[in-house]
Amino acid sequence: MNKYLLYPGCSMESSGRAYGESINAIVESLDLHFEEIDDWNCCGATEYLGINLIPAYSLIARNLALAARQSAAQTNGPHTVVAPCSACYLNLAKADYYMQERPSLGVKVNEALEAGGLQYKAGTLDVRHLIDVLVYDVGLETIQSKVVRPLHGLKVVPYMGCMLPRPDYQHRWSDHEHPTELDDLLRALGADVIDYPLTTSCCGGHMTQIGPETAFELIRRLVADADERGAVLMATVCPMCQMNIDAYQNEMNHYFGTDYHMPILFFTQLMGLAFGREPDEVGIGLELVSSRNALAQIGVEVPITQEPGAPRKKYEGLPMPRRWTKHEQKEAVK
Amino acid sequence: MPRMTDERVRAGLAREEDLSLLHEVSMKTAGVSHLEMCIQCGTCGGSCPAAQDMDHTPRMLFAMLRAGMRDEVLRSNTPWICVSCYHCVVRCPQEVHIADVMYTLKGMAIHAKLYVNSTAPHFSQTFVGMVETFGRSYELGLASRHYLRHFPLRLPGMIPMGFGMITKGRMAIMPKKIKHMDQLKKILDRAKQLELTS
Amino acid sequence: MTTDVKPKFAMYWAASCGGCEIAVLNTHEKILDLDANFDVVFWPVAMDAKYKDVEAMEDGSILLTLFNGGIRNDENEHIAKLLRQKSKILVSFGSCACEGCIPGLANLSPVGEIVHTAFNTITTDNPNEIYPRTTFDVPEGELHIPTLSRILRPLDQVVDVDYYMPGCPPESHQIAAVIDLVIQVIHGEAQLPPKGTVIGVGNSTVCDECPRARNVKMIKAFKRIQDVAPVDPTLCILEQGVPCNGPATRSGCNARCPQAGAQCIGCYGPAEGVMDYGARLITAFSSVLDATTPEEIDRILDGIPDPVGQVYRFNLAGSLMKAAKPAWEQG
Amino acid sequence: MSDKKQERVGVYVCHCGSNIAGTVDVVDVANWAAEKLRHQGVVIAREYKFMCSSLGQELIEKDIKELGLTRVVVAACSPHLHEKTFRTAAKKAGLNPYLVELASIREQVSWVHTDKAVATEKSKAVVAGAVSRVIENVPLEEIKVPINPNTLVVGGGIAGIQSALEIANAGFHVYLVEREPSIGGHMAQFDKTFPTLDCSACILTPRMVEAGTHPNITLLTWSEVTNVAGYVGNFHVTINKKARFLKEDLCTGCGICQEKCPKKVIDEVYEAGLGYRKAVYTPFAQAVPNFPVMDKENCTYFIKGTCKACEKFCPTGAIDFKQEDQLINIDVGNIILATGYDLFDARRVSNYGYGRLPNVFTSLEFERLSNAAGPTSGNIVLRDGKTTPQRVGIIHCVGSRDKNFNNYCSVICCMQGLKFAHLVHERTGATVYNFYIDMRTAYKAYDEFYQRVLEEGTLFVRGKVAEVTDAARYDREKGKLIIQVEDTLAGKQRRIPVDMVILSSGLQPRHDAKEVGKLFGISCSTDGWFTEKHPKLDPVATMTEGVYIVGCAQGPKDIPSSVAQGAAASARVLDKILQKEVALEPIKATVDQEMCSGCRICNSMCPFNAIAFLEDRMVTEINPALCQGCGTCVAACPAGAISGTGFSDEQIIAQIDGLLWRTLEVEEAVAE
Amino acid sequence: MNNDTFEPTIIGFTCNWCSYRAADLAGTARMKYAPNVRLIRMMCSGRLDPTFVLRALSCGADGVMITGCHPGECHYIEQNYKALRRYLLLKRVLKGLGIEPERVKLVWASAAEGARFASETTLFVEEIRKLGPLNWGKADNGPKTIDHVESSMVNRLSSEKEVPA
Repeated sequence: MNKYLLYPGCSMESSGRAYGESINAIVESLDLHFEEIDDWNCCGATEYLGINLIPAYSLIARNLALAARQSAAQTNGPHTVVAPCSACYLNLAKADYYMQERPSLGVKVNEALEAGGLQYKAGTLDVRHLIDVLVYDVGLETIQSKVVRPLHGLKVVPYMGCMLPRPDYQHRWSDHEHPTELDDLLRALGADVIDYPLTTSCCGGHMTQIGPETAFELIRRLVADADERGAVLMATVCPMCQMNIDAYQNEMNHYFGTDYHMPILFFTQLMGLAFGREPDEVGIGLELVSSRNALAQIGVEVPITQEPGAPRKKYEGLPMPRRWTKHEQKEAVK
Repeated sequence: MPRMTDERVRAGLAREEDLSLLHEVSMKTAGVSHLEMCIQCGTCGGSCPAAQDMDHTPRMLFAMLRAGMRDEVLRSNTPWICVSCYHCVVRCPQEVHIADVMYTLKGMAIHAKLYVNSTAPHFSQTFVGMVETFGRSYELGLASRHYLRHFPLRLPGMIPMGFGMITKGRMAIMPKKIKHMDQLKKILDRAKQLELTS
Repeated sequence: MTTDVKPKFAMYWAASCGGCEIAVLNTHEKILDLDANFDVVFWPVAMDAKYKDVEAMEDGSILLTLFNGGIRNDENEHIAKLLRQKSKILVSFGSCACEGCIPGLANLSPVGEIVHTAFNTITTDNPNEIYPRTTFDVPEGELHIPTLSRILRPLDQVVDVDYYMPGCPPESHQIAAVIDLVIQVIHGEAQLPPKGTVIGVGNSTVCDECPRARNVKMIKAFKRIQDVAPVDPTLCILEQGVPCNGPATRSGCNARCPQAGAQCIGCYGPAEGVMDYGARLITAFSSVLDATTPEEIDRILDGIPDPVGQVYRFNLAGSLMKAAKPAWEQG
Repeated sequence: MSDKKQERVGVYVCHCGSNIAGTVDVVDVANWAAEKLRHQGVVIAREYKFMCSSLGQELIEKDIKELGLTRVVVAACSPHLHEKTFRTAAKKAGLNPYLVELASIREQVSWVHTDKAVATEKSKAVVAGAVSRVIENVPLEEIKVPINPNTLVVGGGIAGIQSALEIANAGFHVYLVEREPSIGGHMAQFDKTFPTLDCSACILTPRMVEAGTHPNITLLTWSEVTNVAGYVGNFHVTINKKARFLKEDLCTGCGICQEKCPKKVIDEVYEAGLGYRKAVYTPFAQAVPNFPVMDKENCTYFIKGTCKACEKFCPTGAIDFKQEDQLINIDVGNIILATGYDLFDARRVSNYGYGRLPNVFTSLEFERLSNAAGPTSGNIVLRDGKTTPQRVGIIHCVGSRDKNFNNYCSVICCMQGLKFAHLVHERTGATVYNFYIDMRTAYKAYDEFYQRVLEEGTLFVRGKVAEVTDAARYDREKGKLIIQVEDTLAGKQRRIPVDMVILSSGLQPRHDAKEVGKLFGISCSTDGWFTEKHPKLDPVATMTEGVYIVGCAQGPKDIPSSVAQGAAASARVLDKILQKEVALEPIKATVDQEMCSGCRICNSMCPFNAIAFLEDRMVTEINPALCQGCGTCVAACPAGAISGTGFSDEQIIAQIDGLLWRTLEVEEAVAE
Repeated sequence: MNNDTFEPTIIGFTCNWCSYRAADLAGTARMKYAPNVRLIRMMCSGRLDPTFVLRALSCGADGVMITGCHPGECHYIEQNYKALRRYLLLKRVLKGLGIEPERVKLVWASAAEGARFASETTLFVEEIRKLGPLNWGKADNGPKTIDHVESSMVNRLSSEKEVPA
């Protein structure tokens, strides 16, 4: 099944335009069919939930209801809603989950939907994030097979953000703290992926709007650690993260008197490039912190030759505990 | 009986008036909050990336809920600092739906008009207002309106960014509006009534 | 018993298909013994007779009555009571009389819907929606047709029954054996079994007579027999994933269906002393499921599209619940 | 049922002081029973203040004798409290004890309801149910089976060793089976033991030696139980003695083979992955028995077909590469399981970074690190093998008291954490932080130890550590491990840079506990620990007669408790052995082989292998001694050919009818 | 029938080792719960024969509560799984007979979960109260005339489509 319902989310046409464009650029080469939910509305981000419970969940549920209706209207229509935006993904998944965990909520929300001639039975649809679909449905092998311009030598930190791997109601991710899905995908593109302990730390979310100081500190931690580890580029899966780190980096520098220059791109943009698309086709240049220098490193098509390197000196220390196999890790997460 | 509460809440049997502040919050929270299960271990406060800016750690807030300190809790800036990163939620050994409790507290604070010294409630309301008019969020309007009102001085510092965003077409000048705004409105109005009667 | 005057024999069909009569005829020359030893006084399907003749008979004057068919209307009920009164030995004959059989499945629906289905569906073109009336005036006077009762009842829910002989229909060789027995009794060469005995059957269930290989069954999916290709001719059918009612069904038919390569559908009813046939099948089927999670179990159970039809095909009217809620609640 | 002769039933309603009478009109219940249930054969119905008192019992005995009662119903407390009492009373009066039924109107009525009318009504229903049920009861006799005096102890940790020694010293034979090459268990890996700090090896090895040399103990190490058949008093056990690839009778334990073996392997078991061993090895110096085993997976000879260094150098020619596993069959009367625990895998708490951050250690790793016989000869150093830590953080409750991992307290971690704090302080003088949720030191001399560690200046932070990271925010954090935690007493989030983190990991059931449980016919709790017969009053027995559980197999516990349980189980076993025979509850299932069609539906129903299919006669048979009486097969039989004593269909159906007043309707019918 | 005044009669099956002890614990702890459930003790939930449930429902019970040890916690190792399988098939049959499957509920309760036992019982009673009385087969079984049937049919049909006058 490579047919999915798409919930783009508001940012896709605005702040996250590069994301939207790059997604369009890669889908057909991966034989994915995204069918936009007709007349979808805003998921309420993190704001609406803070005002009223039922309205917030009704707002979200309207989208699910529309999606379910759209899927029911066609013979074996798609049952998976794909959200490229982490916040949207979380809100949709959360509504679907809580309406089941607490039936009385489900009843009320449906009463509200009724007023609009809609209804949604929680659990009817699968809510998944784009990268989940790419890694687990399309598969890394397929992705790798499409790579014509490997990102060899591109030192990138994978930044998952917080709302994607958590709370993870349906156990879709390898780990809550250090999920490896993005790492694996970037490696499949040939990139030089740096282990990034802050991969699921927060970018500040809406705090850039309501408490900038708090947000700036969070942004600083992320950018500083990435820089410390020698990254020239951050790759993200979330428009909010991209927006905060990209658009507010300059202000953050002002605030702390630092001078970081850490471009951040959507992983789909990197996929596009690796698949041989031209920068402008995948929205390169829309970022405020320019990625020109970073990308220059892969602009050339010569394969990077591995230096033989000095002979490994004998390790005298105590042995490390055995690393988990992917399987063991999956088991353990259950 | 904590488990009792969970099950009564799940079954919609419990009524608000016979619940303590703790259980009231529990009931107003999406899902089953497990709030009464908190063992005050501090995992949440320890995990929080923004804790240093909070006047109370989440854990302490829960203790205050138990103590019935309604006003102090609703005056706290903690829920407004929460960035909903869910670190606390996945780490909580008692499966307390911390982030959602924070949403509940925001809502309660706004209704009680108790939380004043931040721009956050206004931001939320501006945002909600926007969504209720257009059905979509609208960053430029939001950002500019919000900054004009709260950080007029910092707006200049923002201009290059805002300008950049616009010239790069990353902020629509005009908001998008959904087709069936009427339908959405009906749903939300009904939902608001339900909220009151809940 | 004296033999100079032949004892009287009667057979009657109520709500049934007539298959039981055919089964009796299927006893071939045995039917002659019947004739030789009995004076057949009442057998609507075989000979002409009037109810009033029976009413005129002396109570208990009929030695043996084989009553087949369930009680679906007031006529059935009337004749059942009448024959009880007139007979020494009343045998509940065949699945319909014993446990309701296929006609008993009508107990899933209210009478209204049954009539509607019968008189106004694809099978019957009835544009003006004319339904039969119980009373109808004609020049000759008022005509009556029997009145349907709310649910179909097996014979013993209406009158006291001496013996039961299940089967749809009872196997001819079993009927022959029973006839022999009664004849022996007449000649004082044998004793009648205790009242209430189920006669003409084995004392176990179909598996006992089934030659197929039996192992400890565990299955991952239920299938329809036509979807099992090819059906292993030697292996237990249930083990091949086909819901076979054999384990719970009274033996006596020599496992006819399984021998012929089809699953047992349970026409011989429950084994001795079993209170509810369906319950036995529920445990039988659930015992072979190779699954532990509710989801997995439900997935397998989806392979039984019509659970009631599966476990109560012949037994609904004779089961503990007797009928479905709509049938009870009508009117 | 109708033609059955009328039973003579006596009904006795207990006041239980005011416990029942306070909420239930007991007089009304008694009178009602006498009148409304007369048609069922109730000839007498009395109420009495305390039926369980000797006077109350005499009342029943008297009626049985004088009124010739054939059935007795006592409406009082839960059968779990006084069923035995009243059955014994009936027996004294010459009535089969199984013709007595208890109707619980205290736990199930008076204590849980408030409205007197409603409670009285419900009590009547409960009594009606019991009466119709008891009429269907049949006399039962206990089954007696002889006891084989030999005992099997599985697991050679301290608990198992204790059990074995107790029984052996009493003069009975014990088979002690151990999966590893040596007995000793986890205790052999420890350095010091809390709270006394005496050296683990010093107190353990004498016991190991005693067990190894005891004339009444057959030691089977490097062996595993593969099959268990039979039942209490008569278990038939099959044990797989894995090939050691050396002749035990020739080996002197000189150790030359390990010295010469060229193959170095990380020792995942004894050294907790922190040290090395050879491919042929005895896990540690004081191992019992002290002859080595060859680890086939890693032995160069078995991999490449060449080497045989050990064989060349062995002075007694004990090495035997052709040796094969051998199956040993033994008969025993009782079994004690002392299979111990696994350490919680700290890699699961990914926010603590174990396995990713080199200087995060588990408790077991630290035990080896601080052990003089360990890989660093007792030097507490970082993963690099040389640097001594300046600042050390010890995290409690790792994987315990956490719904994401194990939702129980592992009991020993607090004391273990304190022990570590002391050792670090003593050996390195480093600054030590202990991070705890609650400090649990509830046992003799434990809290004193806590005091001592406080005195030593260990810093305590009350808070469950949120994360351990190497992502520095400030310069002072660079190159360190940062422990991020809320100091819940200060109400502030803190980031504490340290050099070494020790995770006081919890205990969890053996990874194969479920299979082992199946093998021995006992069950596991949701957490996976073996389930005891009664959590308070019978902690070492199990639901399966003749199988006992001791030590951490039953739940997390410290050394003293494990030893105590080992001894307790032995006492229970000796009691059985000395009785020479054992009585089994007569609640059993039986097959009417006339009706059995041999469909074999029931064959998969019994986890105790009590059901056997007789191929020759194509029918199923149930072994009454193996049958535990759960009744699952009774309910499963499609032919209704299996019946269960004590809980027969007739009894239960009758009780349903009674509870639903059906028996009264019958009466009205009778009246008409 | 007014469902608020309706007091359901419920038969509860408990296993000797977990749920019955849970009930005892609820008693010992004096936890109050709805009095509508009358318990029957069996050795194990695996003993539950669907016949018992059908008997109860056909003899005046409005609901049946089946309780046993938590999966994996069964004192007979795994018998409660067998109960679960029967229960799931039984529910499907009941549904086919037009009986709300919710009238039969399976509840896991360990010996330590007195509170759970109490609350689950109260919950179940409320659920059954909502469903209303079952009183199976109580309605009279007298013959009904086809005229009556027909008129009722006509009404029914007329609501569906125009009947030619």
